[in-house]
Amino acid sequence: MMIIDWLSDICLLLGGILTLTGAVGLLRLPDFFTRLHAASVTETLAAMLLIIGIMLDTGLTLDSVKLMLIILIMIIANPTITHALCRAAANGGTTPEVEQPSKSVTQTDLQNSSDNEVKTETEISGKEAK
Amino acid sequence: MNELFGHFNYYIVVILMMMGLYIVIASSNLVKKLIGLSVFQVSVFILYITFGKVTEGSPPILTDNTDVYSNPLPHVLILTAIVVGVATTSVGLALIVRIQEAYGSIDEDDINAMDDKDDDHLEKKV
Amino acid sequence: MIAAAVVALLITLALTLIRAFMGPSIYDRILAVNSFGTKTVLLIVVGGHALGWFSYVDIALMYALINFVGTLAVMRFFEQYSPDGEQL
Amino acid sequence: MIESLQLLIDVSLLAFLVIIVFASIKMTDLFAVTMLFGIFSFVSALLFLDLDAVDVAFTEAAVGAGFTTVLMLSALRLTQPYENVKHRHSLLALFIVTLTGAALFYGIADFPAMGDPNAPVHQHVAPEYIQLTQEKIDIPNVVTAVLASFRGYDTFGETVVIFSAGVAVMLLLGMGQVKHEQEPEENMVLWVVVKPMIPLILIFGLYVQFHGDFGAGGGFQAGVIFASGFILYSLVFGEMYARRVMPAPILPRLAALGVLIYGVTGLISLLFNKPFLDYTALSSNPVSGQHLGILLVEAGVGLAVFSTILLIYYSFSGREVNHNE
Repeated sequence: MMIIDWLSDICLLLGGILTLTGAVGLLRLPDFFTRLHAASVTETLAAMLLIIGIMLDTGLTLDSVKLMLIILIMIIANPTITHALCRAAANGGTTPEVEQPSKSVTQTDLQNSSDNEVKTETEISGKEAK
Repeated sequence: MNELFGHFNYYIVVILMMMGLYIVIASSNLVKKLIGLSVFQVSVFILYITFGKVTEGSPPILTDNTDVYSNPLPHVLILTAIVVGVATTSVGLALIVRIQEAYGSIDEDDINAMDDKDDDHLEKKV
Repeated sequence: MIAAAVVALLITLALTLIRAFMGPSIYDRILAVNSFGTKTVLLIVVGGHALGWFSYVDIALMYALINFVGTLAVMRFFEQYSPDGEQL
Repeated sequence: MIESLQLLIDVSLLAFLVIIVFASIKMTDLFAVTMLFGIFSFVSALLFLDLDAVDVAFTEAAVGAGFTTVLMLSALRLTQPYENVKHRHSLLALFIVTLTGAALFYGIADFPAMGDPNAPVHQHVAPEYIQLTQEKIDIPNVVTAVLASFRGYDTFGETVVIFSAGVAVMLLLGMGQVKHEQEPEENMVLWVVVKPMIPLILIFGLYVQFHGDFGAGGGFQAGVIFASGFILYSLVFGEMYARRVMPAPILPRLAALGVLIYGVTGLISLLFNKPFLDYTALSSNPVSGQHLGILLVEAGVGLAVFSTILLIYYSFSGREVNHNE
């Protein structure tokens, strides 16, 4: 009994932290696609964790079966919406906002000009990760 | 704590209601007016439901656990009012669509200007 | 811990709302609205369990379905409109 | 603990509502305003849930957040999605609004505090309804009992209003036709995901319809949920197919049938020398008569609401964009 309570608390805590992270990402990240990424990835996992936390607390009743159904719907619906939204945005002319290659080439030129192709790519991905 | 917030809901309801009224009066776009009207409507719903709330009461669905229930009557009134509200909103939107097709605009000032122009034409002819 | 989760969800709702207001493009707004709907479902589940709301699971289930339909509808209508409304 | 959590949710939701409306006053992009209004409905439905009004929350979420958004968007498709900011009469409006608001604020001071069990509202008919529901009708959901039995006459009026609103929209806009080029693009992911979702929504609608005696739900909510299943189908697979499944000309007839079921249920009791809509006439046992009456009436309401909502949707979405400059 104790273990189940603990598990439920851990799930709720993790879920709460994840939703907050997702919301901060949604608010702070620079362009639409990164925001979409931040929101959708955390959303699905946070939803699962929070609802599983509640399920552990309710025990095996009709309610927990319905909660299972909600998880199922969310697991299917959220990525679908993300996909459709991403596609609609790409079709509608929104392009990912990456740093222009020319700009980073000049930066790498100052340091080392031998393999700027590779450097540009790593630098872009590094900027994205921040 | 509860004494402090005893009238909080009512004050917010009035603020919402007045914001809805402001949209209805200030905006000349007909769709926006309708949205303002809907905001007004929802604030009235919240007012009614707040009336129906009883402290430590449970929803008006009979169980063996409790004897204190919130008032079911406002719930009934508002439940039907919501559906009727959306039906009337749709009639309003249909009228707006017809206005758009007839005048080419859904801006009240533009429409009034066009009407005045037509009236002037008629008077000149007479 | 449930109270902490409720507070976290309320803060999340507020942050999502800010994105819905700012959202430079219409897609940002759609994303924020959909995300807001999902968080609402979670708030109903967590808050409903904490406060003992009656039959909160049914309502959460319906919210999840309606949110899906609503977001798809917004995208569909925007798709239909976009040839004319470039500025959006 | 629980009290303060409830208060926290209440206060923050109300704050959200005010912020949303304030933001939408300033926006000129009507698409964005419509979406904000969808959020507004979601939040107010949550608030209803927090204030113990389960059935109302159900209805507001299905109607306000789901259908109203679809309706407003399809109206925007036929009109312009922008507001002209130049045409605003802010000062006059501000004056009127401040004056009215001040008067209302003054009036509110006399209201009993929220949740006061001794407030006048709770003294008159509500205790009787709860008492009589236990004694005479014997179903757990008092809201359904009051809606369908005690105030059945009222609800009949509401159903007729909804029906006539549907007819009015049909007369104004016609039932619409669908052109082939309007169909949505092929999107396999959406098709695969939505296909199993639609029967789920329809079954859930039926559950809400028939579970209304015991928990939250009833004809009004079920009708809207059922209609949104069809709306989802037409959004994803194309309205041509939706119209093949549920042809538009049938819908006004179905709506009329729903109102008719309600009316005839009332008339039957007249035949047995009982007042209109007195369901005790329907069976030898008064309590089971009430059960049967509520079931029939809710079915009538569900049918009428479903077909009216779908009819309104068809009328808007099937109309051609026709800008007469």
